[in-house]
Amino acid sequence: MIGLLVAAPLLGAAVLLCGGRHLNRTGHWLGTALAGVSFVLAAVLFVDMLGRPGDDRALHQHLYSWVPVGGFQADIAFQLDQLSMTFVLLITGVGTLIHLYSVGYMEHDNRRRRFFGYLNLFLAAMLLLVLADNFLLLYVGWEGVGLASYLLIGFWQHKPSAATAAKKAFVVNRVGDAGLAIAIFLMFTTFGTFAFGPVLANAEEATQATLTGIGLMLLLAACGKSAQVPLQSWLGDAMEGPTPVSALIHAATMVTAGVYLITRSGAIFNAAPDAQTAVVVVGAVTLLFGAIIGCAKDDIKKALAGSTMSQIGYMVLAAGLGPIGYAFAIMHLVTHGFFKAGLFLGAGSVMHGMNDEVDMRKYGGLRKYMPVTFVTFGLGYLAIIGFPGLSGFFSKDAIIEAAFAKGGTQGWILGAVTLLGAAITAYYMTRVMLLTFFGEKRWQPDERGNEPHPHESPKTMVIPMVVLAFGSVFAGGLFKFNDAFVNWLRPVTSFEHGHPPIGVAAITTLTVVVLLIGVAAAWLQYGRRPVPVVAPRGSLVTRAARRDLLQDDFNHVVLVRGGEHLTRSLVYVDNKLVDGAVNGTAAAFGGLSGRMRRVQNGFARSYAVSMFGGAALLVAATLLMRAV
Amino acid sequence: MADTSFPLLTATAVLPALGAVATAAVPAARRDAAKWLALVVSLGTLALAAWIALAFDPGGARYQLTESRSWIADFGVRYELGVDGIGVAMIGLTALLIPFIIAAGWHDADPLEDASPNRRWRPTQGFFALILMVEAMVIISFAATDVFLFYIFFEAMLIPMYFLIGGFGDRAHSAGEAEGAKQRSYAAVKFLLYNLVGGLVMLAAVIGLYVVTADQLGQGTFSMQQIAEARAAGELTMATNIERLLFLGFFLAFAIKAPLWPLHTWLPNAMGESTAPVAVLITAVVDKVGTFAMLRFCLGLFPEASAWATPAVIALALVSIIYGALLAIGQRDIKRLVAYASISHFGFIVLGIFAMTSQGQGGATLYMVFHGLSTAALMLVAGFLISRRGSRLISDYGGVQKVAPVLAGTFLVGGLATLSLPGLAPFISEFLVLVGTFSRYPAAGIVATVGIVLAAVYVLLLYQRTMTGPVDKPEIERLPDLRPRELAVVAPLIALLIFLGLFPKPLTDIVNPAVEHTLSDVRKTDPEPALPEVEAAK
Amino acid sequence: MNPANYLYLAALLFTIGAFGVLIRRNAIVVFMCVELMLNAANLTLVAFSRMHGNLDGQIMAFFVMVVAAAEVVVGLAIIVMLYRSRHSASVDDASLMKL
Amino acid sequence: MSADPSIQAASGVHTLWTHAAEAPSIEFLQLSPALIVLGAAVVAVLVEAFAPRSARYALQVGLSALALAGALAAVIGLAAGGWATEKAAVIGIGSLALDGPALFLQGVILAVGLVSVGTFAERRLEPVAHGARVDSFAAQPAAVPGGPGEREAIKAGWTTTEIFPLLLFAVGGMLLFPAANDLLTLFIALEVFSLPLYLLCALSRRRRLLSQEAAVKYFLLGAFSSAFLIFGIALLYGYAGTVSYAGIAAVVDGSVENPSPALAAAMGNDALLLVGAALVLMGLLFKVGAVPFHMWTPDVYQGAPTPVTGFMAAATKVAAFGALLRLLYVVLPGLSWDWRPVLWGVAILSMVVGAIVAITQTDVKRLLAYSSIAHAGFILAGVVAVNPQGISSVLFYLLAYSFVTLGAFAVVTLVRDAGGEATHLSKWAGLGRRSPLVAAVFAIFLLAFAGIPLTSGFVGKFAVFKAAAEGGAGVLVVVGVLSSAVAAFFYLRVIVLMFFSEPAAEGPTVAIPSVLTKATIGIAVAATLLLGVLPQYFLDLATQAGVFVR
Repeated sequence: MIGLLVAAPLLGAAVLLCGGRHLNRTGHWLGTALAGVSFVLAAVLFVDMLGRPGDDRALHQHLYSWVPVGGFQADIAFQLDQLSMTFVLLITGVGTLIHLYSVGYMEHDNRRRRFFGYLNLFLAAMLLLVLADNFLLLYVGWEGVGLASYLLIGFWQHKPSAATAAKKAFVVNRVGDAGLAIAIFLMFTTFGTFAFGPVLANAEEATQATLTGIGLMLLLAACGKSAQVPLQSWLGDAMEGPTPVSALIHAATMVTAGVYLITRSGAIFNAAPDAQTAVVVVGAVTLLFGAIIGCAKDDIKKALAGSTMSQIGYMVLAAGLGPIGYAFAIMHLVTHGFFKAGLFLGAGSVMHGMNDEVDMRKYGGLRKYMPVTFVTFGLGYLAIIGFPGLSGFFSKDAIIEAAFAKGGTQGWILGAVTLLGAAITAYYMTRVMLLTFFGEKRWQPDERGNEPHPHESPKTMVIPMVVLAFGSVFAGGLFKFNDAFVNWLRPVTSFEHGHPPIGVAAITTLTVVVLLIGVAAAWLQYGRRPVPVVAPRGSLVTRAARRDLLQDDFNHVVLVRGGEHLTRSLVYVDNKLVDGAVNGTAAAFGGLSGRMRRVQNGFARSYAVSMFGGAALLVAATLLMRAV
Repeated sequence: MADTSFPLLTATAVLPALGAVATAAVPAARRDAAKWLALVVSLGTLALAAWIALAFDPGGARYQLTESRSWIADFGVRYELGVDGIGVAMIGLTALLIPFIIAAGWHDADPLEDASPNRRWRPTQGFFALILMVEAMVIISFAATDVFLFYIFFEAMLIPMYFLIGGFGDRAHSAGEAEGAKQRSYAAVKFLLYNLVGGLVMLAAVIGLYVVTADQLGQGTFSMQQIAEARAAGELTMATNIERLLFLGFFLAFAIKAPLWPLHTWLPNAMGESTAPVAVLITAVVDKVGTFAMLRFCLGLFPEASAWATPAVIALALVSIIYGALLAIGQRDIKRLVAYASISHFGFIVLGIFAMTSQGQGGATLYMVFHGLSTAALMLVAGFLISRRGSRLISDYGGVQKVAPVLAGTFLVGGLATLSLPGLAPFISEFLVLVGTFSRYPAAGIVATVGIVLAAVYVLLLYQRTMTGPVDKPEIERLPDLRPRELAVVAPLIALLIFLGLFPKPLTDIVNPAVEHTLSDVRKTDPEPALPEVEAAK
Repeated sequence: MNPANYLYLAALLFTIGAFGVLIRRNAIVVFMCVELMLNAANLTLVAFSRMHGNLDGQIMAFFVMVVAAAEVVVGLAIIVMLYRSRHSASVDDASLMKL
Repeated sequence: MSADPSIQAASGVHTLWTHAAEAPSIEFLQLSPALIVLGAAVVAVLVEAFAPRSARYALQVGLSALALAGALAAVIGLAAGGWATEKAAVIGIGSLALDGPALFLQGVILAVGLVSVGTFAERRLEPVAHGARVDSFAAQPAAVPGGPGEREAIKAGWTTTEIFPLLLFAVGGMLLFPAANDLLTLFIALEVFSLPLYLLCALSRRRRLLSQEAAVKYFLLGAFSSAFLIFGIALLYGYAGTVSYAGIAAVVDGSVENPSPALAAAMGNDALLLVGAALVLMGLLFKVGAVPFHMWTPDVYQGAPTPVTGFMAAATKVAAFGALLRLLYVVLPGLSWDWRPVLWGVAILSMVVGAIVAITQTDVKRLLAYSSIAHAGFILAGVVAVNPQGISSVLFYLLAYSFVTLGAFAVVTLVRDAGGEATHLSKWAGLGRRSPLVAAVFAIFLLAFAGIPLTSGFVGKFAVFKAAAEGGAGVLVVVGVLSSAVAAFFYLRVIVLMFFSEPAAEGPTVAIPSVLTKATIGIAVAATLLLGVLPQYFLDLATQAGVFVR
């Protein structure tokens, strides 16, 4: 049953990728259908799970022994508990919607079949990731989604930028994967196994150092996958991929895998405070980092990418808070899944109508041309800035409270950071909103003279946007309603109430205030006066932010250039030194030979001399031997 | 179970040998007959190898299907064959890959259209006969349990390989036909001399081994069993220094064959200049004899010395992993890139062997098999690509994916296998090697893990530069996609990579007992986990 | 009797012969120097034969003479042939083959 | 020192004298091999003298072949009759040994000689001159090269059938050389086989100047070395008072009972022994072509007619090493502490110099000459092992090596251009593409020289190195393998040239030989592979044969 969840999309991928051209017409529907199938399955399982009391809701399925070598016993086995269930629903649900959306979005791409194949592959891998019952199988899904993301980012391979972005994403992720691998090594050498059950159950028994080590390595993995500082650089470029991909993989699901990993290994982090602190720091830094970038980008998708980064920063931070945060992290993850996916789909719809123009400075006043997109996007916008009553409000507010509840100076700092983040979020999202839908039209005919004719997108694209909009409006309230979500997750993530130093009400009001400030600031800058089509030079900070706060340039200079120099010099060394030594020896023998053969000068008498000398030597040697 | 009445191993080696003779004897005009004959023979060999795998009982004796005849009594040399799980795996790999190599090289040795005298030298018959000859010799050396017998074929296989490398290069050489010929013969000579030097040093060690056994057991012997028994019975005890010298003698030869840094420089030349199928033959089959021999002979004959040398060997292996990967990143030539990648992978294999854990050595054995498959897939597709464009330079490609999607796709899968993506077979072996290494030498394990990141870099760089981007070269626009024959070569390899990636158990079941034996040879056991009771609880 | 003096003489002759071979160019002379060396050997043989009081040495000396004669036949034949084709009997002229 | 010599004469009157007094019995049966060959040689001379020119070729070839075959049969018969092992004895008035090594090597020499008759008699390689098929020997050796006399002779289609008696004499001497059991016989045998070789070297049909030069060099240096040899013999005689191996051996290890005062006095003086031994060694090392007595080898090998070179390279080494072995193992074992280090040095020098200098050679025959020097070094490694394995391994090596050499030079005779044999390596470029079979055969021989497994060369090399290692000469083994690695390089160079390089525009052609040369090459290939794959029988043979009679 659980296996089928993974099998369905996997089958789809196999058929679509190996199947020939004759699938071109029907392929996309097949893919969508199979995604739907796994969603239905998930729903059935969910209902079935609700039927059982909280503590024995987890399902286990052992398929077969995978790699048995000595003490190393890796199995293909699944575990479906509340945490996995949450993800499964999110993945299959949003996934199905985005499949549907892509049917329209990719209509004019002659490689649509393959696109759906990749999407199905991604679903399979992502489901495997969240359903695995041991870290090795999780690792498989982990790299599987990496592969899918690589294929989809680089889907338009004829664009060098896309190809480069794809490679960058995979390599950066590989760094994280290496972390996960090392974490698994440590688990194996410590516990002799890497299955969730025994490892998490016995986490406390391991030494502090080991746990910290494992924790940090897991964090590294999470940073890679969830685009957290310092491994965040790939996410911005990843926007080269088709927009549905950005929505599904780089907003709703894959990038949140890091949060899943940390939450899943909560037992380890709980026992390793140092590692936890590291998690919190990473989260805090990233949520500001992403937010700042989000403010500076004129590319609508890049702006949303920055916001994704920052929102995941919230989740990671929450997950770093321990039992008081896990549930909220996941909750925010789900709500974010809805509204961020919605926002991306909206952006996609806008681009669809604007000849794939991404520069917001060339939009403006679009609310008249694409009303549905405007509304859905707007709801998503309200949700993400945490407008009271919408889902983002509940989840983010909870996280801010938990941050304060961390207690001590740490608590205050974290609280302040989260609040500041909320303000900036409000600012840049408002900016996006204003630039895109308000003001007067700023687009001109492009160099080829064809002027974009903004229009509403086809049904297949609109429906998903609407559905997601509903999600972004109501999900939060639903979850918050007498702590339904927290209680649902409690058996897995063990929840305890945090006690913020100042009243909950106070925090809520604070949140609303900062949010209003952010909106106001944005309106002052972009709402009142016309927006220049060409970006002004901007302050130093702005320019830095536009360049991802120079972090990319750092990578470029230090890693890329440095690496090139290293490899080039190594190639030189290999040819000249290592190989040169070999050829040199050969040459040396040749020269020696050339010199030695001169003795053979053709004169019989000199031969006689050598014989005579030889005889003398022989005699001398023999006598000498006797002498000594 | 193991039917010893019929000399199965001998038959498996003799069949291709006879096939080689027959193929060579096919008259010049009947070129295709020779090809088909060779293919059929290789398939027959594969069938025999399958029979071996079936006849082999994982739970049975260490060496099975044994044969033993007196050969050169004066040197105490016996014709002794026998396989353990590792041997079965390696013979299986060899017998499996040869048909693909033959099919992939179907047209590599066809005479060129214009029969000008200097081009006349492409005897198809010879090409396939040599391949079969190599197969026969490789199989014998995998099955030999007599050191001298092994040595003979270990050395002898250099000759056919030498002719394969030097005699049959790519049709259109980037640097022109004449220059190409020069480079080829340089590569061939380098290959042969390099390996011959190693082999000769090993010869000295082999003689030394004889002398040691002779003056301790009265009669010199090369039989693994006899030596093992004598050791067990305490009749044979090597002086520490002697054992170390002999170990070094053997190890040098295997390290050159494997090849291990800094003895690797022959491989890029050899693989770069030879045709893709031959390159596969080198790296996927012949070089495996080196690593296999480390596992069987270095560890089996000189356990103490192996333990003594382990730190140095592991250091070399690590250097190979990182160094090979970095150089692969820096290559401009597709085949040389794959060659350096192989150097990196051989580093992993050696690392696993000398980690002296069941995961490490089991992983190393699987690695030998899986690396064979993955490199075959990648290199053969690369060969198809090169044969289309007539250039090995990466810079001559770009955007292939647009005109030849299937080719690009298979190439990508081969690449992903090379960077050992989970779900594909190589991942399992690489992870096992890493775990096995880490559990005994954590630092080494971590350093080696860097290798998997670098692997991603060189594979994806290669794919990006050749397959993606705009099609801006006229030659590329006319590039045809994979032909049925080529697809028939690649598809099964990919299928195998996926299947073994998901279900390697049949292989591990065969290999594990053999690895346990090897570990007991060196008197090592896996390190216990820090919290053994968890293990127990599980 | 004490053969020392004869030995000294023989050694002297031998050395003279040897050096003759090394320094003289004319093939005939070189060859005669070789003969001189042989005769030095003969002298030694005879002296020792006398010392040991058995005849082996002397008999051998006869053999050596015979052999020397045979060598002369072969040698002169070769040298004459060389002289005919080169109009010189210098050993150094015959140095086409070298290295 | 007593004053009266007559007394000593009475007591000390010695072998030759006394034997001569009572007419000695000659063991004709046991001597038959040598007798047959030498007898045939005499008959052959008579044929030269009286048979009509037209009939000589047939007669000579038949006679030589018959004689050598008969002698070979006799050797085999003797060996089968147990003369190699339990019936081994000293025969011919103590001047010859009839034992395993002697018979084994005689067998090899006869086989080589028999095969060489084929190459000597080959008449299909040279272009037909004035309607007469001719062999590769000078039409009229006495005539001036290119002079009228030569032209006359060529016109008349004369051929030098004297080569066959010369060959027979040489073989006869070589048969005696390894069997010689006293220094006198050693010296005589040496000269008996050297003198004909000097002449044979001078008889080339093409490039006669080189041929003559080779002869002169070989002759002068050979005479020079035999002068040293005989002087050494004289000193040894002075030391031991006898020339018989057994006698000298007895004196050396001081096991002679009540020595005469003179002998006692001489025995006191080791210098005689040591210098004498050294000089005798030098004489033999010259014949095997060991460094530093090797310098004649390249020139002579290059200049001599190729069939002669092949015969010489193979048979001379066999004979000389046989004599060397007997001398060291029978006469001077008591002295081994003195000569082993020396021979170590010589062996190492030979291996290294031979291998290294060969790298840059450009002429096939010179290349093979240098390789033969290196091989002399390898064999010496087996010689210095001073153990039974040493003997048997050397015997086997000689067997293997001689056939490879014969075959290699036989192939060289086939590759020809307008100027005769095309021995310059550049001419061999691309031979493998023109005539793959010939190239492949030559490649097999080269691989055997290089000691690649599954060829006789490998087994031989392994045998000698193994013996050396067991004899405690590990260093030699290491130097040996390293220098054979260097050696491998130049053998490979030739293979590369033949197979992987473009053929020269006006390259040489491969002449189609008669059955004679074909047989030679065929036998050589067969021997090379047989000894490489199934050497056990011959190793047993060598082991059984590896005992010297004393």
